[in-house]
Amino acid sequence: MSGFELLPQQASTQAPQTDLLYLFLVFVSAAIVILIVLLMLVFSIRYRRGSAAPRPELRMLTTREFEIGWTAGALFLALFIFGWTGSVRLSMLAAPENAIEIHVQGKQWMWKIQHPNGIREINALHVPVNEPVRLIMTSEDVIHSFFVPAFRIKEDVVPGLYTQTWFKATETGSQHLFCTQFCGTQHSRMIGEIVVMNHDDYARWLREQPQPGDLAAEGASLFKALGCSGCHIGNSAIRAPSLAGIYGRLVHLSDGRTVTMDDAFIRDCILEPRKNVPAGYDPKMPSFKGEVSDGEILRLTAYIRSLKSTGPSG
Amino acid sequence: MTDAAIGQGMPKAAEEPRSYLDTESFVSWLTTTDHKRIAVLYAITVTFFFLVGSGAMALIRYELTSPQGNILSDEAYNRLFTLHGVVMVWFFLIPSIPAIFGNFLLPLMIGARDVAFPRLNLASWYLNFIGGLFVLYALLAGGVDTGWTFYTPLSTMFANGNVIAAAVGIFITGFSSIATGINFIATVHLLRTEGMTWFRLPLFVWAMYAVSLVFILATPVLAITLVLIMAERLFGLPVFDPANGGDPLLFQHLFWFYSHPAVYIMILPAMGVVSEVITCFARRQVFGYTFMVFSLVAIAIIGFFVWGHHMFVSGMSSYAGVVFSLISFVVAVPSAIKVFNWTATLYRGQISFESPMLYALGFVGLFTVGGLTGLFLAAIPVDVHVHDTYFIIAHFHYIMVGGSVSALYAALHFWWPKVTGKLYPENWARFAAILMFFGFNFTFFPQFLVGYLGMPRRYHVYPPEFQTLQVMSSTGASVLALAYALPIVYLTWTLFNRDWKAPDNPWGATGLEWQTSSPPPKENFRALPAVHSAPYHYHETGEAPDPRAQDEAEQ
Amino acid sequence: MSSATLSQEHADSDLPPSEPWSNIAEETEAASFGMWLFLGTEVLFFGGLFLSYTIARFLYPQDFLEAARHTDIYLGATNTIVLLTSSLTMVVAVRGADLGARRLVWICLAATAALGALFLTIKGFEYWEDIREHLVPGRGFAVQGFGATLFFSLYWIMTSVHAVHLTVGVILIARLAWLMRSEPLRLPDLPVYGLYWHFVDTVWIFLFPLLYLAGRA
Amino acid sequence: MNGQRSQIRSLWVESGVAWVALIALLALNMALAFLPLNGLNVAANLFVAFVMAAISGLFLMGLRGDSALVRLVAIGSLFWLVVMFALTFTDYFTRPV
Repeated sequence: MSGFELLPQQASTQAPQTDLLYLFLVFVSAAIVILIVLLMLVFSIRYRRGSAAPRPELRMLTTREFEIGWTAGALFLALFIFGWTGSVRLSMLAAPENAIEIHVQGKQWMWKIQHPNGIREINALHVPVNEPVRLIMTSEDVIHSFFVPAFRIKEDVVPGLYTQTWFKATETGSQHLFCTQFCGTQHSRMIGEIVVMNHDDYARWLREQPQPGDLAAEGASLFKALGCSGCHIGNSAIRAPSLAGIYGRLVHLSDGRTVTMDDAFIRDCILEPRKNVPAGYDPKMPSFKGEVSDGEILRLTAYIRSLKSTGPSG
Repeated sequence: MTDAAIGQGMPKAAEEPRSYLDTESFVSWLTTTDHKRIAVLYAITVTFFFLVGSGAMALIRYELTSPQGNILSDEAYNRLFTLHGVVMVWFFLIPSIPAIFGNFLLPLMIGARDVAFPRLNLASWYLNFIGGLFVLYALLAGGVDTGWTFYTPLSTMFANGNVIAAAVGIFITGFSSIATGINFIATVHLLRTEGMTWFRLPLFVWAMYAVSLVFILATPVLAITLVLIMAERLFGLPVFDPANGGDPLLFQHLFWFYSHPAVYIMILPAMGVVSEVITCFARRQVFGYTFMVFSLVAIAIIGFFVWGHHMFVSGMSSYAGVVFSLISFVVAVPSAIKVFNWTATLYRGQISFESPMLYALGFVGLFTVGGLTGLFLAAIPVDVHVHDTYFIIAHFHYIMVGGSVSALYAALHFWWPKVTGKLYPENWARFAAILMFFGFNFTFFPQFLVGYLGMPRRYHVYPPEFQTLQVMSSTGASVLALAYALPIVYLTWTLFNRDWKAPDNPWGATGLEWQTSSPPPKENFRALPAVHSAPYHYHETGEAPDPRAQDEAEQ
Repeated sequence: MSSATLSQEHADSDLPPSEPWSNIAEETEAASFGMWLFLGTEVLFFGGLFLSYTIARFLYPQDFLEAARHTDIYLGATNTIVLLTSSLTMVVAVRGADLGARRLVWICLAATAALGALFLTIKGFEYWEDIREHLVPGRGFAVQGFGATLFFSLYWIMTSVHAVHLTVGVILIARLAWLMRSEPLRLPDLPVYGLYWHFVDTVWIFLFPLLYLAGRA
Repeated sequence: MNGQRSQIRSLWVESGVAWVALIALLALNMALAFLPLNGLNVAANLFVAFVMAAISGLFLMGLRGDSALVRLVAIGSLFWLVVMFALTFTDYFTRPV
């Protein structure tokens, strides 16, 4: 590749939208810079010291009119660009419903990727072309940032928080993945590649991966091993909320808040049960802080998500 | 009116007034409460830190000529850019114009004998110096590898370097900023000479006033944030640590509450300098004085409301992001007003092109580019792509280096005769100014391109397709280094040469600082001047330059 | 300054202002204004702490308040009374100077410094108790939950930052009390010390309900 | 000297009134903290603290008789504090839980 391309490859649905805004801003900026530089040049030459150009006095009123004029003009332009960019941002926020859900974990200095069927990758992510992919990301240590220039997406990967972004790749091929939040010694080596494949290749790739048993099944065995099933099954002696069919629903808490049962909330409940007590229950659950890893939380979450309203079996 | 004629208007006694530079002893310098001497002390330390920061930058640019990262180790590179950031932000840019030229000129421009609290002023220099020693110690004793932003939990739980010493140094130097801010505000409020009403203040004074507001309202938040970092790292008292339930984004809110306004600490003084220089060499009253004043104050105030645009991709709520985006677009308006007004000031002027003017015109161009690329960063979808890439690096260097450092050099050349009583070789100065403009663009424009192509900042190992632009940038940096070094050489040389004695008012400028001797006497004015007119009374209609000093009564 | 001439109270009006002021009234006004600016700075300095407190409380409402019950409300309340009383002696000292009552001024200043020292002593005793009860986040921390950790982190940081301010005040005011036995009464700095002291007390007025009264209902 | 003595007495009385008010408000605040106010305790406590701070500011620190400039400084710093809280909370209030 030569170094003289001005735009990176447009390989996602977000890319052309971002580039359109970018080019518009380049155009506006260039126009303003040229205007200013041209005016300065013309004034500098015409009104150089000792030149014969006439210099009658400026009227106060003219000054005022000019000031109000360009203040209003600048404000209008700024608000116009804000309106446009703001609406583009809001329209791109939510991932489509049918998106493939990929879990990303940042760790000094590598990217750990988990596919919904349990396949794991390190520093690489294989995705099919023309399908939306939602990334649910967290970090094990410091803040990282997931940046794919060709997709024009970037989102920090923050410890203790789930952040999200999504993309829909439009070109097959391999793209850079960079960590853009400085994360320590080997920050510049925390890179990877996104491999976008057509559907057949992707299916073949999936088949070729060792099948590790899917996340939800692993989560189910953890659910028993950690003793969660002792309380969270419908007929247990200790009264704890049943988790069947609860994922994605609204939960009422004893302090009056209502929250959606999602990945971040499940994580919170496991690590900090006393912060989020469901209405009508006692704060009896112990904290699993320090006992479960982020990876295990991922599997537990996958299990809870997989539960239909019939309730956990055995 | 010529220089000599202006000289007649002054109460000039037969005997030459003693200059503030006439030194009794070395100790008298270290215990001085004279604002002019303190300015010189600051000039020495700031220059020293500029050289330290530039040295780090030279190594960084050298390393980046090769994509394999094979010249410096990972650690060395990380420590160097942290050092470059910390030193350049807190020990060069922030004290540069306010503490050197603000200190020197503010009392002179408003017709006062000194700042309001001279001993506090000296204390501020010592605080800055001691803070600098801590940072240098941190550098020698292992270095710091967190970046100048000290993001948690990296800085508190993971980094190996000497974070505490650096944080202590910045904490201490923060109080020097606060002391300067308090001093300037009190001075402007209480010590204006007779007739110096608020709307007769030169714009440089207004800029110092605005920047002081930022000093006293933003710096304490940085101080407390550093205290929290130290508590977390040293005593294990977590506030931001996610492993203990803390929120690392809270750190970013607090940090940028200071550090975004800190950008305005760096640019507002530059705007003040450029307003003085352009009016003087265009022989023109500044276009739209009141709008210039209000836009300075508006930038200082609205600048506090926009910090969230550093956090669009941080995991902050996207709706908060939209709010911050809106305010960030609004803060562009007063900056635009200033650019238009500087340009319009040239209209119907009597423009000459001495070196300060060349630096100032360069400033307007570079600041315009820097300001406009700021719009890209306020536009969230574009910011998502360019955040933490070289685009950002290029943007803020256009503001801080193209803007502030150009203005610093403009100020240096403009007021050098007043500060030292010496002139300098004008053609060398013009050459340096032009070289700087081209060297700067050569260095930083390629970084816009490589940034949009996706090269992240703080990478020393990078994909080979970015090498061409990085090498261009490093080449430009060596030109730029030459352009920065040149004035330091010839200006220092004039100090030791008797032939370059400067007249009191070499540019025929109207400000009060030019109506006293060069260099000024210890007490600034033999008798305090009274002010009779607005600043920049250069010429109203005249075909020839016809300046009237501020302390000259109307005929 | 020659203290021989200035030891008489009537010489006050002759006190030379220091550069760049032309008279002592201006200098006094300026000193107060400068201190007010500094206090504005301090508002934002403590503001960062109050913001951190508010966010932590917002994130973990239950744990946070439960942890707050572990602080010693009796010692906290006693200390509040001690500080409010020191404010009283301070304001009498500052205004007493205008009345020319030298004995009153230096005795009240000494009392202010003594009350400040008493506060610090009580606070030190309270810290000692807190450590004995394992209320320091880290190994062996006695209270469960993220909110509790954050509460006690902030408790230690906020109270010790306040205590540092108070220590500075005690030292400066003790010195001032000593000087005031002979210095001119209309010292331009005197109201400045008063402003600082009242401000530090006012910070405590907010710390007390946030750290000691929270979660008691 | 008699005039001075009565002036000193009225100084103690004036300042003492402020002190008594502060102590009374402290007692009130402690009582409010233990009442079951349904989560409004913190609001009540902070309101009383603000009243106490106002007494301290107006009567002890002398804001009552100070110039407009000084009052502007006091109000300005509080305004910036409000800005810091308000804009930070635009994030926390709208974050997805």
